Amino acid sequence: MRPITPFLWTLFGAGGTIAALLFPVHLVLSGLAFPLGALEAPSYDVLYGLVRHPVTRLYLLVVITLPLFHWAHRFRYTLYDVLQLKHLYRLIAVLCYSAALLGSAVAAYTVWRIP
Amino acid sequence: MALVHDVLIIGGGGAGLRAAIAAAELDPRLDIAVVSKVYPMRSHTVSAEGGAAAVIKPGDSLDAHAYDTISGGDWLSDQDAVEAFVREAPAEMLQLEHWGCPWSREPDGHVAVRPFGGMKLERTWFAADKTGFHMLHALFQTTLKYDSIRRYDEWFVTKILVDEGRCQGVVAIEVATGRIQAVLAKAVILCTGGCGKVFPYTTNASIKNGDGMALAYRAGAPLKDMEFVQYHPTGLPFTGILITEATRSEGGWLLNKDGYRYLQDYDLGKPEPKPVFRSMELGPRDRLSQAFVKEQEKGRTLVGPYGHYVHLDIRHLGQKLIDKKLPFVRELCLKYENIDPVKEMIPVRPVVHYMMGGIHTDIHGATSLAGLFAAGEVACVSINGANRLGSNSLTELLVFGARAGTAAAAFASQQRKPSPSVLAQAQDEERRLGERFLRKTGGTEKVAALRAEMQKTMEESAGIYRTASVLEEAARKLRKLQERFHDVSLEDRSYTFNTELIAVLELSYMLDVAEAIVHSALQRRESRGSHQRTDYPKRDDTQFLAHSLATRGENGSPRIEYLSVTITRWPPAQRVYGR
Amino acid sequence: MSPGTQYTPYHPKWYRRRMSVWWWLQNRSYVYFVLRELTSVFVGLCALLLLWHLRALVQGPEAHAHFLAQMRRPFFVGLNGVGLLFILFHTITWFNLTPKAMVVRLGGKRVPDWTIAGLNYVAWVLLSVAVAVVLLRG
Amino acid sequence: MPPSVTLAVTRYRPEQESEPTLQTYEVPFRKDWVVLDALNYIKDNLDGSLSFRWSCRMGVCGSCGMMVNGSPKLTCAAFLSDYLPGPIRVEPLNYFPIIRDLVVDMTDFMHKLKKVKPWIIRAQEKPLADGEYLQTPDQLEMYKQFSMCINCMLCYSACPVYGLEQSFIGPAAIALAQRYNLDSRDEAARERLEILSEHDGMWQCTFVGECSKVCPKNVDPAGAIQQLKLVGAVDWFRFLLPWGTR
Ligand SMILES: Cc1cc2nc3c(=O)[nH]c(=O)nc-3n(C[C@H](O)[C@H](O)[C@H](O)COP(=O)(O)OP(=O)(O)OC[C@H]3O[C@@H](n4cnc5c(N)ncnc54)[C@H](O)[C@@H]3O)c2cc1C
Ligand code: SF4
Ligand code: F3S
Ligand code: FES
Repeated sequence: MRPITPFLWTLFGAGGTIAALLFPVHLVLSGLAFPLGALEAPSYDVLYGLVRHPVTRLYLLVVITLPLFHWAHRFRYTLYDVLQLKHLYRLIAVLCYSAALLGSAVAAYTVWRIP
Repeated sequence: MALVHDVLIIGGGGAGLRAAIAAAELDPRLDIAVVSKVYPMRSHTVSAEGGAAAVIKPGDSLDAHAYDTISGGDWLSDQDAVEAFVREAPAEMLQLEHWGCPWSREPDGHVAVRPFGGMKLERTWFAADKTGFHMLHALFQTTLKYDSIRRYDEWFVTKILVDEGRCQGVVAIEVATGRIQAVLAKAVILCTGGCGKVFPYTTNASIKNGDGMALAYRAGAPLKDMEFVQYHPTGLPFTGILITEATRSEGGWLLNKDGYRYLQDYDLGKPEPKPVFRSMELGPRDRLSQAFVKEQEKGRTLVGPYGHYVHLDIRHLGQKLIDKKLPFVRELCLKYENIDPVKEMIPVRPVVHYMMGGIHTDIHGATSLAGLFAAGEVACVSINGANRLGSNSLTELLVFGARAGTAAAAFASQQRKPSPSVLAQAQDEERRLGERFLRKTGGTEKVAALRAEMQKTMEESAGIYRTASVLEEAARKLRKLQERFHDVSLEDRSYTFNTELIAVLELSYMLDVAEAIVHSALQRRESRGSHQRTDYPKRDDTQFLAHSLATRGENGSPRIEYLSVTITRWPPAQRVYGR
Repeated sequence: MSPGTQYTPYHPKWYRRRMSVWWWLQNRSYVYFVLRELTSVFVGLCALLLLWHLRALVQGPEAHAHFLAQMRRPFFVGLNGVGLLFILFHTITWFNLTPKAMVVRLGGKRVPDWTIAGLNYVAWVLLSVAVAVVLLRG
Repeated sequence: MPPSVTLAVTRYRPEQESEPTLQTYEVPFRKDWVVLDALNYIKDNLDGSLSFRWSCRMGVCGSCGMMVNGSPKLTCAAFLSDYLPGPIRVEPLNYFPIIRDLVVDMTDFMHKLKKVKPWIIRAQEKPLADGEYLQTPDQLEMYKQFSMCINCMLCYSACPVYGLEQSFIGPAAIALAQRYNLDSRDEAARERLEILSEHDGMWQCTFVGECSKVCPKNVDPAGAIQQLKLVGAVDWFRFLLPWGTR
């Protein structure tokens, strides 16, 4: 069987790049500026209209799933190194990537179900 | 229990590794071993900077390389050896290229060459200014692919085993554990490098203690031309760190305290702004070092905390060239001298650099003891004569390393297994080491103190200029030191990585080698190449166109004999530079 | 004892130091490394935040209003604030390290690290402006 | 300038002690002395039984690596004056087993080095008579940096991943593999990629990056490893291509 590590590393890399490029602006706007009223938030209808667009759907899917895999990969190694849990490496790997898979499934389902 | 191999190589420097590969390639069935007191890549070949000479460019010729070598050696070189050397050099260098050595290149992809001191043409191959480093690592990494080469890293050889007039192996200490072990072999090649550490100021590493020379000498093989000690004109004053000759071949100037290119006063040519072959700063090392002493006598050198020095100026070469071709020089100056050669002049003085002499061998690396071979700086074939030209030594490691490897392998194929009777000698050696050092009671002399006295004696007597009275005094002092050595006592009695034990054994080797140097120098009543006698300032071909051979006498002091020089096509003439 | 070293009568005992569980506090660089690795937690949280936001949008105006209200609670404001610091830390370290892995050659010469890192920053600014414009303008 | 400086040096004599201790020595301070000079002063004048390795004293043989105040350094290139007022802590390299005092066991690395096949491998050797393999200065530049490794082991003793998992093949060995991969004369990059992709290979590295920071020769093993990962990742997707081999 081919080891899957290079594939997981690719997801990690892609997710890291997307997070680096796009998360700051999303977090500033949706997480801080809009809720706190620093900037005027777009209305529900505007946003809803936006997410219905196919390009936006694809965008959202990518921007949510890949960073989850970025997390899974990096966090897994952090647990090995910092907490010295190398002996549990199978368990940790299964837990981390399952969590990322679950999140991705929910995201895919949600995007799929947008009317 | 003994370890047994076919070919045993002592030393993992350039010569040793090249020999190992040559033996392995000659016959893959041979069982080859390399014993080295340091990991092979720590060997001193690693620090060679400038380059390695071999004819490759159109316009150059083997004869020209031979002539430069022979005249550079003041006609003491054996010309048959030199001819073999220059002939085989290009293929050896190419071989190293095929093994991955990162030689510097021309824009079209061919190997680049640079000029070097005493050479008439550009023929020095280089890998920036870390030639030795790249050669050694390329060789070492290449040896890894031969499964027939077994290594004993950090094993220190203390004795050569001789039985029935034939060398049958060695006794060595596994440094990490203190285990003393016989390693038997059908043929042994000594590649243990030089002995610069008999002098206080040297470019040589701490591991260059003449081990192999003393081992062979004690086993009855004579040492040849030991009086010829090369001073390199440009070492850093305190550390002796070498500033490569390449600085001068790229166009650096030597300046005295008045900023004057003083070499023009010593029959080395006229100062030109650009470097000229075999002239001024590109003269041979012996002449440049001698000029320094004269300059010092005239009071025209500078004085610092570590004695007299002059300036090496490369500022006019510009940062770009320095960073491209001499990056290591800049790094060394910045790191160890806290000066930037792009903006400042480098303080330099002559320091002991290389031993032209060594174990007497024939053109195949065979010593006078059957089954014992030698190659590299430890050996004297002799191609270097009375003065080695820069960049000939690295090439010599390859050419004569390969020759010795092949010869030893051929010899081994025809021998029976080493006789187990030598194992008794190995047990004696183990007992000797225990009684004399590890379990010794009493004794008051310290290793460091004896070593310092020996080095001082050597600098005062066997330096750039020598004279009978001082050499005689030095011979007496060294005898005295040999006696005091019996009274040496160690603070470290441990078996595990006992570096004091190693140091004391190295000191005993150095004392033997120092005696050989002083006695050979005393007997040679002429001036030739690096051997300058103020009481005999002329070269004397009628008496001394001959190699000196030092054999260990009954009482331990050397006995000196002479052997004629082989002349083929270049009859002795005057050495002319700068004209 | 490492392979290749035989046991001998002189029984040397190679001493092996154990690595402390707190090794990452031993020097500044290690702390920096661990903080860098922990940014992944906030990357994950931020992805979940987007997912939550999306689901709220899909579920209708009330759910969306509820989401916005949640975000105004001090807990989430604090979390998002800390998160932003970590995400920025991630962005900067990520961009600065990219050139190490990506060696780009043009005409045989290696493109200098700062150029590659610089291009990352330019892309970052452009994409951020684009996202902001789309969101603010509708 | 102080007249003297204190060194706290690790001592470990396995025949007598069960674990290492620190011993302090007072040595004269000289402006141009490096830590190695101070150790030699101790060995020659104060305590002949102190053990450590050194050789070239010019930063190229790679034998004098030790921890100086907790960081891996070549002691022949670490000036006393940079650590004033002291005391200066000198310890054996981290993560390696200690043989004695400041001497560590590095046989492990020697095995790893051999494993990555650091020599030129070609399907077809060119006869010597046909001259050199042509290699332009630009092609030389591709791998030059990775060929500067002096095997000093500072990078290993800076890498916590190696500290935690000694089977990790480690920074210098991977950098040397990459040195041959990038050499235009070599044809075995695939073979080495396979070796490095094994369980203890390059994927263990979490890009701590300390290896490159402490490297005295600017080899940048961290860069080599990440570049190899990229190659490995791209290689993984080759099956998607119609002409992919697997
Ligand atoms: C600073 C410097 C720069 C130089 N630059 C140049 C240059 O540019 N061009 C040039 O041509 N030449 C140059 N030289 C000269 C050249 O480098 C040396 O002559 C050459 O490298 C010697 O190589 P070797 O193989 O004979 O010995 P070394 O490389 O010294 O190796 C000796 C080996 O023997 C082993 N050994 C020694 N004693 C024992 C023992 N008792 N037991 C077991 N093993 C032992 C050591 O471990 C080591 O592996 C330079 C020399 C110096 C010092
Ligand atoms: S990569 Fe650098 S630190 Fe590591 S062994 Fe090589 S030279 Fe030393
Ligand atoms: S420090 Fe270690 S984890 Fe990787 S980048 Fe260097 S090898
Ligand atoms: S002594 Fe050689 S690197 Fe320090």
